[in-house]
Parts: sequence; structure tokens; C-alpha cells
Amino acid sequence: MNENIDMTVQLGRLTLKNPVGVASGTFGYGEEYSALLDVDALGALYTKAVTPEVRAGNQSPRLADTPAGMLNSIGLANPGLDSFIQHKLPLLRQRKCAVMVNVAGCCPEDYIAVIERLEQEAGIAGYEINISCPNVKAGGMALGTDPAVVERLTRQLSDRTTAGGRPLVVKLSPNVTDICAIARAAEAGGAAALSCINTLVGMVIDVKQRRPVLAMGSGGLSGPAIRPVGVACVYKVSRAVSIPVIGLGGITNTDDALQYFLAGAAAIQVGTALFTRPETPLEILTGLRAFMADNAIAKISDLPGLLQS
Amino acid sequence: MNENIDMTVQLGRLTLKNPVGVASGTFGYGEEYSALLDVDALGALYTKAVTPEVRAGNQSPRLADTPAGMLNSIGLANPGLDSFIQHKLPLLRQRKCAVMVNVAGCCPEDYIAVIERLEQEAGIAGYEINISCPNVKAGGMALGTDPAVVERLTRQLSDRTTAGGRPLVVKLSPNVTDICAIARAAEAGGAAALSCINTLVGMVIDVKQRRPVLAMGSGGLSGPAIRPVGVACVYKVSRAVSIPVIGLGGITNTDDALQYFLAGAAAIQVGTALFTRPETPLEILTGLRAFMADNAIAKISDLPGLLQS
Amino acid sequence: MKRFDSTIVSIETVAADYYQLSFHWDAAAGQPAPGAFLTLLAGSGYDPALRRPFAFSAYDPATAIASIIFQKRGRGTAWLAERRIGDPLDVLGPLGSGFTLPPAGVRPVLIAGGIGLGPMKYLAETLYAAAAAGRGEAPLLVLGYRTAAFVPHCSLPEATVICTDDGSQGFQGTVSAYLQQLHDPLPLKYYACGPAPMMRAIDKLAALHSPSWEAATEQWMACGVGACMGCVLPFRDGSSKRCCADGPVFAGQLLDWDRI
Amino acid sequence: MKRFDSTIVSIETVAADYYQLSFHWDAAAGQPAPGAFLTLLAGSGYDPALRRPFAFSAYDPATAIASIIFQKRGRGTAWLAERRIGDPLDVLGPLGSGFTLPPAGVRPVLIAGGIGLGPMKYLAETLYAAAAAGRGEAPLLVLGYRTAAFVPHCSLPEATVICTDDGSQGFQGTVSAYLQQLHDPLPLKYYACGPAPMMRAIDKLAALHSPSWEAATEQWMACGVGACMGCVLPFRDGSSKRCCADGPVFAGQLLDWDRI
Ligand SMILES: Cc1cc2nc3c(=O)[nH]c(=O)nc-3n(C[C@H](O)[C@H](O)[C@H](O)COP(=O)(O)OP(=O)(O)OC[C@H]3O[C@@H](n4cnc5c(N)ncnc54)[C@H](O)[C@@H]3O)c2cc1C
Ligand SMILES: Cc1cc2nc3c(=O)[nH]c(=O)nc-3n(C[C@H](O)[C@H](O)[C@H](O)COP(=O)(O)OP(=O)(O)OC[C@H]3O[C@@H](n4cnc5c(N)ncnc54)[C@H](O)[C@@H]3O)c2cc1C
Ligand SMILES: Cc1cc2nc3c(=O)[nH]c(=O)nc-3n(C[C@H](O)[C@H](O)[C@H](O)COP(=O)(O)O)c2cc1C
Ligand SMILES: Cc1cc2nc3c(=O)[nH]c(=O)nc-3n(C[C@H](O)[C@H](O)[C@H](O)COP(=O)(O)O)c2cc1C
Ligand code: FES
Ligand code: FES
Repeated sequence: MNENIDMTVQLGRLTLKNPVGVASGTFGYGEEYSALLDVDALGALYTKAVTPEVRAGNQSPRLADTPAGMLNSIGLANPGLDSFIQHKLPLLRQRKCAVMVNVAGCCPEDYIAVIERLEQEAGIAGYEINISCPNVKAGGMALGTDPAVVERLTRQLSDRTTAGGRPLVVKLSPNVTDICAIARAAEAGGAAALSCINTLVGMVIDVKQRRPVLAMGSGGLSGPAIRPVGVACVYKVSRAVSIPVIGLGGITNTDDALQYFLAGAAAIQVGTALFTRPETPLEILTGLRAFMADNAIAKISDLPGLLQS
Repeated sequence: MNENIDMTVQLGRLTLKNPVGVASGTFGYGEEYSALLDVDALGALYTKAVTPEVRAGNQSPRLADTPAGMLNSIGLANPGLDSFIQHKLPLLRQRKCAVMVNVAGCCPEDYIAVIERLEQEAGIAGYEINISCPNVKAGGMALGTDPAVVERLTRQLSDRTTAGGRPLVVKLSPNVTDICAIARAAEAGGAAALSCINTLVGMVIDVKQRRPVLAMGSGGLSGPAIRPVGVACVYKVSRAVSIPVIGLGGITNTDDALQYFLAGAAAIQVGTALFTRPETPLEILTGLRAFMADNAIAKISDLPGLLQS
Repeated sequence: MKRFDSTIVSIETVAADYYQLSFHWDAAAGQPAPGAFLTLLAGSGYDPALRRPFAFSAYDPATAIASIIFQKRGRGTAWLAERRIGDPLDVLGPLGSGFTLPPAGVRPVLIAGGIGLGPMKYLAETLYAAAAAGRGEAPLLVLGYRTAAFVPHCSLPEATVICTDDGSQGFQGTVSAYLQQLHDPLPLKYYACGPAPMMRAIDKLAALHSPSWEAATEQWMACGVGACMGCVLPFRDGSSKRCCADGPVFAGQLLDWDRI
Repeated sequence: MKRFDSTIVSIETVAADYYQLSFHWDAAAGQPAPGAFLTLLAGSGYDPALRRPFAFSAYDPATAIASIIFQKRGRGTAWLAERRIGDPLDVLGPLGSGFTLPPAGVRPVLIAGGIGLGPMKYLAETLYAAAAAGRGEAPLLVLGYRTAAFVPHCSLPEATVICTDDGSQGFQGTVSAYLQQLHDPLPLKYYACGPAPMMRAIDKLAALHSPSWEAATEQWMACGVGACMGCVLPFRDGSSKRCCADGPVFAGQLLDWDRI
């Protein structure tokens, strides 16, 4: 493998050692998958959402199978801020990959509470702000769809993180009329990067039982089915802002990842594909290196410039 | 087959003999598929879009394969209003299924021109207003995303169709923050029904050639991949309005169709699945009758009420 | 626990829509215990994207061949049912916790309905072997079916009781009816796996005959390893636990069967 | 034209990544002409959702067996390459217009590169049979490959010229180079099918040697029957036509090869 290939990614003041991360909600807090892949080899680990209070999440069933994808309505099931710090962070700190804490809540105060507290803890590389979770009525959806609200929230949070140097990554929802307006609002509010995309709203009905498969009714659609939507969003958003865009949605292999890089992504995340083949992120990392070596591409950050139009 | 089963659907003053239609853009003007299925047996045939002027559509390639779906960027390729009336309508008039003309344009005047002219022609059952085509920059997308614009356009058109009794069906795009707001606006403007959903915006990049597969860059995502999005939209929209909702998006078989009916649809359309198996709509019609007979359901309009929650 | 590419050794029909599938096990993955499960890719691409979970119905350490018994229900199991000997199989396991063996002097009563057969067959054979070696009591395996036509024709322990609703084979009535009239000099411990209505009935009976019992549960899964929080089950104390990583075997009396 | 469920009669490799696939044809669908095509479902569910188009490489009315020659390129053809004798095949066809036969006294020169082989082989065999029956001139089939290793080992007409870029078999050079030095007492009519660069070269040569020629074209397709307007090709007069229903065989000199 060519050692001169530069795989590093810059998110604000943070340097990721490589561009391949695992998506929030699909990798827990990094413990469960450690028997199946080398977590330390990842560029970044995005945790399951952390909220101020413990949350049980939604009723079961919380999962449904869909054509080339899945629905989830986990909700923001998580042990809460205190328990996260006490039980999850110690192990996360030992990881050699960047730990990005996904932060969620019902109102700006929730996000502020989590960030202010975590700013006092070592071992966190940055934050991913989930303003786009379609599952919690009071929270995510409403916050993430109005540019003014997004800009204000991002500013409130970036005011509290800039000094510490941890980048604030705002995660965008595709369930909006104009994703670029939200992207620009987050940039204006001081986001260091954007991640793009969260799940689409979807529903599956069990025809025999005559009711939605998910206890909640609807949930978030992810997996290969949504990849074209994610690539289109990254293409648009990366042209609307000048901060880095982290691409995700349906990435299953090196070619899928390359689609995102060519569309304009600076880094990527693998979510649902972990469920199908847990080794996917590291196979992609190897595949990207091979592609770059074969095509004499020196830096991963050169990829977006290679798209012909 | 139980002859007492009532398969009729009421759209304003129009009665469809059964609830299964073929989606606009996937069935041309009804000629091409006639060797492969009995067009007269369909409940409704939604034509390819008709615009005032002839349109060549976008550059090729206009199609791309995606996981459990496809992208198209046909654009509004059509022979134009005059040629439609001269060359397509005579054959359409002979069909024993309801002919719903899909109307598109760049501005309200385009829609008005098409409707005013077609109101003078016999053999048309109703209109489907494509305010949601994501492919033509100047037209569809902009018109279909603002409730006030949708209400005004719908009123302008319903003013011109109400006397004739042909229902105006407004076709909704899923690429909006709040599809229910658009649905209510169309209802307020006098729409007799809504169809739901048009395609999602998507992009596929050819990694070897380093450029989007579609010459246009992005296109509309359809097929099984988007079915959960369509079902969720129909569920929400049918609860937001009191006019009938026609469900579509990824329907491939009777169970898929039943998902839409249980979600709240009064009728359905089959699009992309025609490309995979042309006989799909009629297989669904047979399947629906069998399901209703087996479950002693007397009227197709009873189905939405059967959803447990 | 490991994901590996295996090869199918045998696949055969054991009853209408029921199949027994055997394949090479990768010893490096660790030995599967009765009650543990694995997940299989049930298609050739990413449709379906979600792996399908199945309980082990047998594992032979000598040959390193593992087996499952599965029912054809939807698209994933339909795909599996079409596999042939020599075909590749994408396997991830072993996953989840297994059953705990009963204390000495307690009779293990193993109850299975439908697809619950696999894990109970494996547990029964393990308990027989243990009893033969002087560790613990011989188990009693009680299987319930609607009618004789559905009774699987795979090898079953000798002391197996077949219950059929219509009496066309074995005991006439449900497994619960059989258990109600069962007399055993020893105290009993129930182990059960089957459809929710059966489990609810067992739970009621267990309150009388087996205050502590073990249930092999099911829930839709995505990761299968505890990471996604997708597969939680409700407990009587209001808490919830992950079927895949905290189970799939739980103390039956703790689960909130009315909400499952 | 019909969609029907067929069965595979044979499938064999004819060169690296090239396969010849034969299957039962439903006579009720009508007889396929050289240049016409069919579409196949290239997966077991709806992934891929789009059928894959292939030209007929042979059709035997006596046995009602049709054939295609295909190259493994992506996921659909990879799935096809794994089929075995006796497997089901979902077929839709025949679709599109075929070649028109040359007038008497004109030599048909059939030029193929890559996956263009199939339709040209079928056309060559048809023209040979016609010539043998006293209708028209015997064709000349010219095939281009990079090197001998890629030359397919399927039955080919006797008068076939193989061109290899490296001269490892037959004529050394491209098909265009061969055509440039070709001398024939008769006026020529080109028929060509192959990758875009080859077609552009043929178009230039045709202006000199075959003012009217026929091109079997390709374009991504959805419906294959002319309904979706997805497969249009650009023409020199600024118009566009559907590859599937107006073609796939067009008068080569009318197409705008610079935009294909
Ligand atoms: C821990 C565990 C062990 C299992 N052991 C076995 C076994 O030994 N033998 C066996 O035949 N089956 C077993 N199952 C159930 C098996 O996983 C499902 O039948 C299978 O996934 C269905 O896949 P499908 O694609 O054929 O069906 P789908 O089309 O996906 O669904 C068909 C039906 O199966 C139900 N279903 C699907 N997946 C699950 C699931 N994970 N849990 C519960 N219901 C489901 C759906 O609600 C639906 O009604 C087990 C499930 C779990 C969670
Ligand atoms: C009228 C017609 C006749 C054809 N005849 C033959 C034939 O006889 N033998 C043969 O091997 N192939 C033929 N093709 C091409 C064949 O359809 C494609 O190679 C096949 O669809 C690829 O499918 P896939 O899933 O393997 O590849 P994908 O993964 O879908 O794509 C792999 C590559 O193939 C290209 N491709 C895919 N579909 C088409 C298409 N419809 N037209 C052009 N390029 C495409 C894509 O751009 C991509 O680079 C024909 C195409 C047409 C339109
Ligand atoms: C089971 C599951 C749980 C998720 N939980 C979260 C979450 O807590 N926070 C968040 O920002 N995104 C969450 N997501 C969204 C993913 O991080 C990702 O944006 C989405 O799944 C698209 O990527 P994919 O197609 O690769 O999975 C979740 C997704 C899944 C499938
Ligand atoms: C090739 C193609 C062309 C289409 N053209 C139109 C159109 O002209 N007008 C319109 O309203 N919708 C058009 N659509 C959208 C479909 O009518 C339908 O809303 C969408 O494809 C979702 O349904 P499906 O998944 O069943 O295809 C087109 C779709 C396809 C695939
Ligand atoms: S399936 Fe993911 S936690 Fe159990
Ligand atoms: S593929 Fe639909 S018109 Fe040609």
C-alpha cells in the first residue's frame, strides 16, 4: 500500500486520520462491534445520540425491512448524559479513532446542557448535532427544518465549543424542501462541518395484521435504497457551503463511497451496511487506498475535484 | 370471483370502475403497452405529461439503475398540446378506462392553456396536475413547494374545470418539508383528489467515468426503494384532507397496493413496476378482488378504515 | 463471534414449509450453545439488507457442522429455501446468551411450538447427553402442532411428546393442556420457545408449576450484536432489554408477555 | 411481443467474461429478427428493478430456442452468468426493429466489436442462408478484439475476419484499418454494432464506402417498448428517437455520433 497517500481529513481544527467513520445509532458506543472489526482503524466513530436524561426510546417493534433498506424508530434511546460519561466514555477514550459524540434533545437547552458538560471531559474529538432525527415529535424534526432556528442553535453551541477546538458537525435531514438553506444556516451559525444525510421518513404496513410494522407508525428509512438521495444532497450542499461535508446514506462498498467523494464529500460514514456486513468500513478504507494508488491520487481531498460535468 | 364486490372509486364527479391505474410517464399515451396487457381493464390511465409546446426533454442518458429502484430525468418530453389532441387523443378516446391527462408546464399560464383547450375535447375523464416534477428547473419544483402558489394555481384550474365535471387531481411531491400543507392548499383551491407521490430527487455517479450517470446530473427516484416514503406520505396526507388520495410509489404487487389502501388511499397507480413486469396492474386488480372476497370486504373504499393503530 | 463465508452441507424439507439447513462452522467463531443464534444473509446483494436471525438446532463439534431449522415465511426464508448443497452462506455468530442448565433433581420440560423447535431440539439433545453422563435429569420435550401433517420428520429424542390440536398424532390438545395434566415426581423447570400466544399460556402455567422458567424470545433485529437498540423487549418492571445481546434467552417470569 | 417465463437450455463461457445463453422461446411472442432484442429480469426480486436488454445472437424456429451472447459487466450480468441449465428466465420480447437486408448485388459487411457480436452473428447466419438460397450476396463478418485471448470460441461463419490490435490472431489492426484496405468488386453496405469509438470510426469510413449503413445502437432502457421516453438517441437533424421502439437499428449516417 502506498504510504504517501494522504487520507487525512480536516474538520475545523480536528484532523481525522482517515475519512471513514461509522454512523450514529448503528455502532452504539463502540463496544458491541469490537469483536467484528478493528475499531481503532476507523477514522471516526459517531456515537448513538446522547441526551441530558436517560431515554428508553420508542415501543417495539422498532425495526422493519424494506426494499434494499430498513426503517428504524429507535427514538433517542440512550443511557443519558451522566451514565454516558460514567460508563461509556472511559472505554471510548481508549479508542485510537476520533470519537464524535452525537448530541440530541427536545429543545436548545438540552443540546447546550450536553455540550457544556462534555466540554469538561477529555477524550472527545468533536460533536455531531442531530437536529434531524425524525422520530421524536418534540425535538429533532421541528428544530432542523427552519433555517433561522438552525442558525441560532448552531451559534449557541459553537459559542460553547470554539474555545475548546472541538468541531461542531451539524447533521442534516433530507426531509426538507431546501436542504441548502439549512446547510447555509448551520454554516452561518459556526458549524465546522455538516453531515448529510439522516434518514427519510417512511412507513411499512403489515397487511396481514392490518397495522404499521413499527409500533410508532413511521420511522427513518436508511440503507442502499436512499443512496441516490444522499448523493444528490451532498452534491447540492457541498456547492452551497464552504465547510466540509461528510456524506452518508446507503454506502456499502468502495464505489458507493467514491460516489459521495466525487459528489463533494470530504469524509463518509457507514451505517446500515454494518448490519449487513460488519467489516464494510475497513474494506472501504482499503478500497479507497487502492483506488487512489491505481489512479495516482495523492490526497483524499483531491477526489471531489475529479468530477466531470 | 365475487361479483358483489364494489371496486369503484369516486373522484369528485368521476367514477373509476376500479382503483388500479398506471402512473404518468411510465405508460406513454397508452399505445405501447397494449400488446402486453389489456389496457381497457385498467381503472385509469394517467398519460405522460402534456405541455402547451412540444418538448424534446433532457439529454441522454436519462435513466439510471439504483438499489431496488431507478432514476429518470426524462423531463417533460412530449409532443405538445396540438399534437396530443391530433395524434394521441383519438386512440385514447377508444379506451374503456378513464383517461386522466397529466398536465405540466413552466408557469400557471401553461397549465391554463392546456386545460382550457382540453375542456373542449371529448374523451378525457379528468386531469392530473403535475406541480411536482423535479426535473424542469423553471416549472414543477418551484410551483409545487409553496402552499400559497399551489392554492392559487389549483383555484385557477378548478375554476375552469368544475363546470365540465372533470376532476382535478393534484400530484404531490415528497421533496418538501411539510407535504400536508401543500395537500391542504390544493384541497382549498378546489382539487377533487390528490395523487401522492411523485419521485424523490436523486443522483448516481459513474465512478469509472467520474461523472453523474444522468446527463442532467440528478433525476427522480422511483420504484420499490421509495415505497416506505410513499406509504408514509399517503398516511399523513389522507389524514390532513378530506378529498380522496391516490397512492403510488414502488407498488409491485397486491400486498404493496394493500399497504397504500390501509394507509388511506382511495386508489393506486403502478409506475416503475410496469418496467419490471408489465402485467403488474392487472395482477394487482385480481389480487385485490381475491383479498376482499377472502376477507368479506364489500367495498374497496372500506379498506382504509381497516387499519388498526 | 465472527462473520464468515460458509458452505451448505445439506438442506432438506422436514415438514410443510420447514427446512433443516446444515453448514460448515468456523471454529474460530467459538462454539455455539443451545439457545444462542446466528444471522444469515438471505439474498445475494443488499436486498434484503437486514440479516435474518435463526437459533441453532444442532452443533457437532467433531465435524464442526452447525444446523438450523427454519420456516419459509417471507422473502428471506424463501431465498434460503432455494439454496442447494455446496452453495455459499454468509454467517455471523454465535450471538446471544444460551439457556442455563437446571439444578440437579429438577426435571427440564422443554416446550416448543412452530419455529421454536430448533433451539429446543438442541437443548434437549444437550440435556440428554448430560443426563447420560450423570449430570442432571433427562429432559421431556413437548411439541405442539395443529395436525399430524405439520409434525416435522427430523430425528427427535425418544421421550418427545407430540401434541396435536386435532389428536391426529400423540396427545390431543395444546401443549398447555398437556402440561396441565402432566405429573412428575420431580420439581419442573420450563424452557419454552414459540409463538406469542403459546408463550403467554406457558407464562400462566409456569406461575403454578415452574416459578422460574426460561424463554427463548424473538424480535426484529438489525445488528444482532447489541449496538442498534432495535430489538428491545418489554419487562414487567417497566425496563426493556435487547433481545440479541441481553437474550435471546430470558427468565420468562420477568418479561411483560402482554406487551409482546 | 410477450413477457413469458422461460427455462435455460444452455449457458457457456465463450471468452473471458463472455457467455452464450440459450433458452426456450414462446412461439406466441412472434419470431425474433436479426437486430431485434429482448429484455431479461436480471435478479430474483425487484433489485435490480430495471430489465436488461440483449440482442438476439440466434433463433432456431425448428426448436424454438433463442440465444444471446452477453458480457459480464455489472450486477445484472453477474447474476445472469451464475444461472444454470434448467433455471427459470423471465423474458420480454421480441422488441425493436431489425436490420433491413441489402439490395441484390450489394455486399453486406458486418462489423462487430465487443458485445456487438451477438446481433451480427445472427445477421450473418441469416444472410448466409439467404445467399445459399439464391437471395442476395454472402456477407463478410469482421470482428475486432484487443488480443487473441478475447476472441470468442463459438461457431462463426467461415468467411469471418478476425482483427486483433496486437496481431496475435488474424488481421493485425482495428476493424477500421481492415475495412480501409478491403477491396470488393461489389458495392458495400456496412452493418455495425460495437462500442461508441468504433461506431464513430465506422461512420467516417461509411461516408466513403457505404453512404447508407445500419447501426445497432444501445441506450439505457426502462420500458423497452417505447412508453417511457427514457432511451432516446440524438440525430444529426437535431431530433431524437427512442432506441427501443424506433430502433435499435437505425440508418447510421443519420445519428449524431459525436453526442453518443
Ligand atoms: C433470536 C431469533 C431466533 C430465531 N430462530 C428462528 C429459527 O430457529 N427458525 C425460524 O424459522 N425462525 C427463527 N426466527 C425468526 C426468523 O428470523 C424469521 O422468520 C425470518 O427472519 C423471516 O425472514 P423473511 O425474510 O422470510 O420474512 P419477512 O418477509 O421479513 O417477514 C415474514 C414474517 O416474519 C416475521 N419476522 C421477520 N423477521 C422476524 C424476526 N426477526 N423476529 C420475529 N418475526 C420476524 C415478520 O413479522 C413477518 O410477519 C428467529 C428470530 C430471532 C429473533
Ligand atoms: C438494444 C440493446 C442490445 C444489447 N445487446 C447486448 C448484447 O447482445 N450483449 C451484451 O452483452 N450486452 C448487450 N447490451 C448491453 C446490456 O444491456 C448491458 O451490458 C447490461 O444491461 C448491463 O447490465 P448490468 O446490470 O450487468 O450492468 P450495470 O451494473 O447496470 O452497468 C454496467 C455497465 O453497463 C452499462 N450499461 C448498463 N446497461 C446498459 C444499456 N442498456 N446500454 C448501454 N450500456 C449499459 C453501464 O453504463 C455500466 O457502465 C445491449 C443493450 C441494448 C440497449
Ligand atoms: C438503527 C439506526 C439508529 C440511528 N440512530 C441515529 C441517532 O441516534 N442519531 C443520528 O444522528 N442518526 C441516527 N441514525 C441515522 C444514521 O446515522 C444515518 O444518518 C442513516 O442511517 C443513513 O445512513 P445509512 O444508510 O448508511 O444507514 C440511525 C440509523 C439507524 C439505522
Ligand atoms: C420514466 C418516468 C417518467 C415519469 N414522468 C412523469 C410525468 O411526466 N409526470 C408525472 O407527474 N410523473 C412522472 N413520473 C412519476 C411517476 O408517475 C410516479 O409518480 C413515480 O415514478 C413513483 O411511482 P413508481 O415508484 O410506481 O414509479 C415519471 C416516472 C418515471 C419512472
Ligand atoms: S439487533 Fe441491534 S441491538 Fe439487538
Ligand atoms: S426504454 Fe422506454 S422508451 Fe425506450
